[in-house]
Amino acid sequence: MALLDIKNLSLYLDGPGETIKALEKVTFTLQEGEIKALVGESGSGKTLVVKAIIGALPEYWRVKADRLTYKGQDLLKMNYEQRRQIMRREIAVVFQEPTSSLDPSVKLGEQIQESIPDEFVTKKWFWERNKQRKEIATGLLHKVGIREHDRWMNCYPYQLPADVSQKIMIAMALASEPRILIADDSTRGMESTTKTQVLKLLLKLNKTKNLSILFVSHDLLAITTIADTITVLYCGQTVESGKVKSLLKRPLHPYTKALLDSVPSFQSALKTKSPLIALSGTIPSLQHLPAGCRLGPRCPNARKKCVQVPIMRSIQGHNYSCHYPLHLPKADKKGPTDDKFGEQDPIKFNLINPALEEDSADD
Amino acid sequence: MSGKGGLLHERINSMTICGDRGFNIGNFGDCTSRFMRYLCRVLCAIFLLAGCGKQSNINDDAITFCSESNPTYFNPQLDTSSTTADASAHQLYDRLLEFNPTDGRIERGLASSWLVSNDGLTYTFQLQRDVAFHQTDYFTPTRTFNADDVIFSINRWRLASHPYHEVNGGNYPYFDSLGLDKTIKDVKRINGYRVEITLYTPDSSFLANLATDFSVILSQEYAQNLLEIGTPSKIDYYPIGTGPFKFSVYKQNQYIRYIRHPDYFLPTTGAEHLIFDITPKPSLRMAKLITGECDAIAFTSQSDLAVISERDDLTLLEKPGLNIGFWAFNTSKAPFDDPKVRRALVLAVDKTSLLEAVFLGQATRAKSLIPSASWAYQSDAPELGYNPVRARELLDEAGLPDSFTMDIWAMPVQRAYNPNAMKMAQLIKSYLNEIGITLNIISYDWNIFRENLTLGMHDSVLIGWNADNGDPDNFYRPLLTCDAIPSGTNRAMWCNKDFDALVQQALLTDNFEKRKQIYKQANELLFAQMPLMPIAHAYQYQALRSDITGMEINPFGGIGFDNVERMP
Amino acid sequence: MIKLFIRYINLMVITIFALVLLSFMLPFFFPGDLLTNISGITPQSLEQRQALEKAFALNESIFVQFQVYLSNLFAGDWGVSSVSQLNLYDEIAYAFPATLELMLYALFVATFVGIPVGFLSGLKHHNPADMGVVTFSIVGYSFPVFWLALVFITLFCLQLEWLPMSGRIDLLFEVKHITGFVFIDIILSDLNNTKEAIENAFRHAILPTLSISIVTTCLFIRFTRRSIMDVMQKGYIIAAKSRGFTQWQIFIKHSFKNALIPILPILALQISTLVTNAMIVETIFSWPGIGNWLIQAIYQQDYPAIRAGMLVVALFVLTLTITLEFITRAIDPTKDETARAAV
Amino acid sequence: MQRFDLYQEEYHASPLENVWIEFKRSHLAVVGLIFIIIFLLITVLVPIVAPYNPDLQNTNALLLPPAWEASGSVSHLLGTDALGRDVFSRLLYGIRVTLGSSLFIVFVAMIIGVGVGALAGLLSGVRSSIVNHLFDSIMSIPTLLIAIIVVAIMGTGLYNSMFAITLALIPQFIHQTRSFVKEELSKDYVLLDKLDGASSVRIFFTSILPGMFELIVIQATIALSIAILDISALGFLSLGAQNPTIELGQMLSQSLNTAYVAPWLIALPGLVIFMMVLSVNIVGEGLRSALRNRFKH
Repeated sequence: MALLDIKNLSLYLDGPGETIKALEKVTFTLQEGEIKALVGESGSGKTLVVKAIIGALPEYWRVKADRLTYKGQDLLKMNYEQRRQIMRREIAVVFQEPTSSLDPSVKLGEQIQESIPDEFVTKKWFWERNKQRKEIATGLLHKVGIREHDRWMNCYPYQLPADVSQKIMIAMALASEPRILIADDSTRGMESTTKTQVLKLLLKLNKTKNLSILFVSHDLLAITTIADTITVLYCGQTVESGKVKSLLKRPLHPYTKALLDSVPSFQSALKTKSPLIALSGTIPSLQHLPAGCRLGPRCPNARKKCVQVPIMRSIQGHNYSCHYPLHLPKADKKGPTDDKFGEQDPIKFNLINPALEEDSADD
Repeated sequence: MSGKGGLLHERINSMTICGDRGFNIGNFGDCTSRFMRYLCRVLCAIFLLAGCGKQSNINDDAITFCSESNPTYFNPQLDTSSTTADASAHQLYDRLLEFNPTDGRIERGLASSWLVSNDGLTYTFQLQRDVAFHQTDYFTPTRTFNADDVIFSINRWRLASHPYHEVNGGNYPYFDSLGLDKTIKDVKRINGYRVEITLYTPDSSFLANLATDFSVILSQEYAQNLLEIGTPSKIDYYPIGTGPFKFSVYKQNQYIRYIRHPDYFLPTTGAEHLIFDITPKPSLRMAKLITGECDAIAFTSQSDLAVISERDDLTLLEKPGLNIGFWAFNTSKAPFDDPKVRRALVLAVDKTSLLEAVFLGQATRAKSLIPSASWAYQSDAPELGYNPVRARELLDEAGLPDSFTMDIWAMPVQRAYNPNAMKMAQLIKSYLNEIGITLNIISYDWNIFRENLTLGMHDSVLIGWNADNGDPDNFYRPLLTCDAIPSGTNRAMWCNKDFDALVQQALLTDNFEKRKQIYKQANELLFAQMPLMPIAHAYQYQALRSDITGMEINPFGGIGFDNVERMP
Repeated sequence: MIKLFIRYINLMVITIFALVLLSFMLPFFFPGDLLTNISGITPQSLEQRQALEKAFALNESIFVQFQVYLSNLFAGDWGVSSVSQLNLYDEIAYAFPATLELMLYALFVATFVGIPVGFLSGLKHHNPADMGVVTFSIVGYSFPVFWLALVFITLFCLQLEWLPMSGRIDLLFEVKHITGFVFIDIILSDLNNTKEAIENAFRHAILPTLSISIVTTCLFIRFTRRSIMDVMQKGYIIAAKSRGFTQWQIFIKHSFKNALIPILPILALQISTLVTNAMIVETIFSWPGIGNWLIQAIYQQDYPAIRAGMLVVALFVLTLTITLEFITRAIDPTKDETARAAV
Repeated sequence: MQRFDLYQEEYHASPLENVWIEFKRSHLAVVGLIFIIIFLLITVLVPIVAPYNPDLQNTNALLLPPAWEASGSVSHLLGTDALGRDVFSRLLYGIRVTLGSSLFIVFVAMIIGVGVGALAGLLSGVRSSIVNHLFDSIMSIPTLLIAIIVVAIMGTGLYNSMFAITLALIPQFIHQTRSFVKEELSKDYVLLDKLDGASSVRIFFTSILPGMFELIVIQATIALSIAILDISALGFLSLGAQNPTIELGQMLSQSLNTAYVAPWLIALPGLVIFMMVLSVNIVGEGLRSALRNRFKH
């Protein structure tokens, strides 16, 4: 049964005079042992989703969701104490900037030992307990691949390089042996070498500990190497979600297509000097979100109908919410599109990626 | 957390909150968090506990008197200011003769009896026996009071050659102003308890001068000890006398402590401890009287008199004062040496408004120096009215420039004869403005004020004089004779030969009528020259708490606490 | 750590030297006769004047005079007050502890009321109690201290007659001056009624402490509240919350220390305003402190006293402020030590 | 603010406008601002506004209680003092002296403080550190002490006390400006100017000074409230303004003599000082929070 089940999660901000819908009907589920990726450009509200799950939203946000459950318990209905217990043992979070998530005035060793729940420390006398805590902490550090643990243990956060602090964050998250690890863009701004180390570490943890990971990022390369399923967010709306392979092979939503095309390494057969593909326009700011499908103004094949919010439909677990999805078999397209303006060929997406063309053929 | 809080809550309500003022704890209930509420309760509990009950004096046989400034010495011979007199004259010392506070007659003091020769030149005094000096931690007397002490005390200020004459400055303002050292020919010791004083010329006010606060009797043995140790100046800072109280400790600007002299030769009902709490500001003294921190205060301000008479826990003693408040012009400085200018200044100021604003009507209008309480009072003395136009004319005649500036010195301390010199100065300033004279008001700390006055740095000064004996000579000689200028009591720096002659002549006869005639001529001379503008003879007041008895106003000077005690 | 210590020591030495130099130069600026301003004794005769001039090396060069001044300073011979001819060293030794005592009470109240209330209102910054605290703190620190003292006197001393209004203790108790701190002196000078004496001294101390501590407490509240609210938004607090620590754990382990460190230097600066307020309030409650003494000295134009008093108070305030700064820099791990020792 | 224009042009308020929007949000601050404007108007227009000449002594109306008391008269709105002078006009003149001198002090201290602070900030090296240490240590000398020294040297008087308080306020400006300039110098946009060959003076005036505007305004409001308190405190101790000048602190100390007969004479000057300082603090507080969260939107 789904570990984390989120349906129609919406976040309202009552600004002066009008309420802004930061998130609109976000739906996804996280299964046991699964690595799910949450993709979206920065400002698409993915950090807000994470904050909604762990309950760290500032007061002025209003959360409304049909279902926001963790192992069947509805997170919204829980009081503060129960939610804290879950956060303590079941869910762990690794935030974006590692350095700002560590307390500058406390030594690292203490912070790690502090995050070890008391249940793990079994010894009777307090000095023994301290020694045991130290051992567990060093074990954690070794697990995340930090060799000279003594050196890092008694230095202060401002003396740490970025990757070491990121690893330490992960170690602290793992201290309570959680069921879910939420990594909020933890590889942002890292060189590729350290990034691959972190990703390999996450993959290893997932495999060995059956730890389900919610990996939030806008770095497609990292996602394709590690994630099982993927959900694409745009301005707070779930645009498309499904298995990574099927999405890569045949993106249905124009935005996912544009996202995939924007990564040159996916375009293995790029001719020299050919223009790189990028979606025109920018992400609208929170106050001026377009009505209906929020990609509207920027979408190459937007129509009048796109003004209404498209409903989420799915084909064998690959769901999308767009009135005019890309190269679907004709029948599906005609059915839902009782387009009064008569038949219109779907605009061939002129920059189809030939490499993907062949794969779809043998699907 | 709330358990403990709740418990404390009940305990506060059940606790009998002192006095009937119920204190509603309820309104503190709105602090929301438990910890906040607990904090509020603890805070108000501390505050309430501390606020318990009115000020209760633990040490009951102690009297606290709020005096107005620091005494310069503990020996009135050296200083005429009433602060020094209050702090020492009647507390620490005794005099050969005493004044009866009610009718002013001369009574016996340390001298049990005295004899005046018919030619008025020789006075013989029979002294009291077994009068003990103070026994303190800095001196233990071996013998009781005898003639040597009298001779020592008088010769100290009389003979310049006396070893103790130059000690602590060597000027004795009161005696110098009266020229007593010139009138006394010799002081002889007849036997252990008899002294004979011979004068050059008869002086009808000599006995009265011996009874004033300034002629105190010091201990010759103590002086001898100090001379041997080599610290003679300690005699005026660590005093030894025969008075009802012994000196204990003095902290400048803060307090003076006295302890009762156990074997004082007169029966007294005074308290065991006497404390002078030095509080310069009159409003602060008044506040301390109300809260009971002081049992009696010095020089209440005029505006508070009404408040005191309303309150039942305070009483107010009142007596017509033997004093004179005046505005003296420095006649040694131009243009104030010209009588026309002085008369113009007097004409320019409306005396009635000064009386109302500063004395609030509690003073009699002064025509000349002598107050109505004295037998030499001249009711029909001439007086200048308020006539600014005439004043301006006089100024133009005297050739004074249109925009003329002068200064007026206002006493910083309060006195019966002028409760608020600063306020009076401001009133005079507005009057002089009308006739084109700008006046700037200058004031210093009291001791520095008097030092600079004796140096004659002032143009004009608002000050006054408290009589020390009932004799009118005590007004004329110290205030306006030439001898009084170096001693600093003649504030007008006015030296007029025929005025001195008149005053001297008045001393020769002790027939009241003849002296009154002579003083009448003196008044006319003063009116013509106008060296100072007499303003008012103020009533003397003494404010004290109702449970204090045995205190009375002594019109002739310092306050005495020998019979003052607290009713249980 | 040692580097920081050395840096602060030389800062302390420079400031002390500057102060001593300033206090040495003052008599030259004071009006009136130089000799009296320095020694306090007005020479009566000519040979006394020569003796004094030789003693203070007035006719030699400035450096020699400064040297003489320094040796006198350390020997404790600070000259004599030109008005009361009393030795200045004893006078200051008598007066200074009283001001220190008043300041300590106010600092005690400010720290143990101001900081906790600041934290509480910062943590719960959206409910009415916080609004109440904010308005109280703004109103609190805009009170002129002398007027507040007068209002307290009229209210508590004159109308309600709950509290006495002047001095440190009722003069009826003969408390010998030993350390200068009234409570210790009461215990040391064995009175027969020690309990009443202590209760009386406590009642005497309430109003002056209240008058000056309100301003400082409100400043403390404002700083701590602002600081704790900034800290609560920080990343590591949200991370700690996400690790499921209780409110209290987070506060004790993380937010308390991080909130206090940035404001300690500012609190240290409040000491100089505290001293100013203490000196003003002393004159109203006639508290026998150095403020009262200095202001009497000004009225009596007693220049040697002003010079000595100024030196003592300035030295005390400076050393205290610099040591507090040093302590905050030493325990503050967030910045590395090589950063300049900016006071 | 929802703007329904077709082109969805993004409306970005200028920083100053943003500060005003944020400042207006707290009504308390606006009320404080109104009070300050009233006080400033009083300071400027007092000769016209005051009903009587403050030194006019009318001896037949001594210690008249204020109008709302039973025996008070409307002619003297707030009654008369011990010398029969109208208290209301004296208060207005008192405001003029206290507020006027405080504003002048803050202005002078700001000019000197910012100048020296900038200088100290710009030139680095041992010299500037010694200078900074000395000035910082002077900052922690209590203002009353500096005032006593100045009064001892130059005598009492309003101008001497103003000089003393300016001396006490300058180090605060110096410290703030120096640390701000030091901070800005390490920033990149200053580096760019340097690379473009701009001299440090030009850098200061073109890039750092505009940025320092808010800091100076906040420091000025703090300094103003301190100045008002200190001027009236010195007046109260009669070390500052002497008799002919009318100053609120000095009026308070004079009213002590008639404390029991006329308690309102004590309350009024103190209340006016309190109102002035309170409104300055409220505006200062409002400004600080406005400047802090103007970037929220």
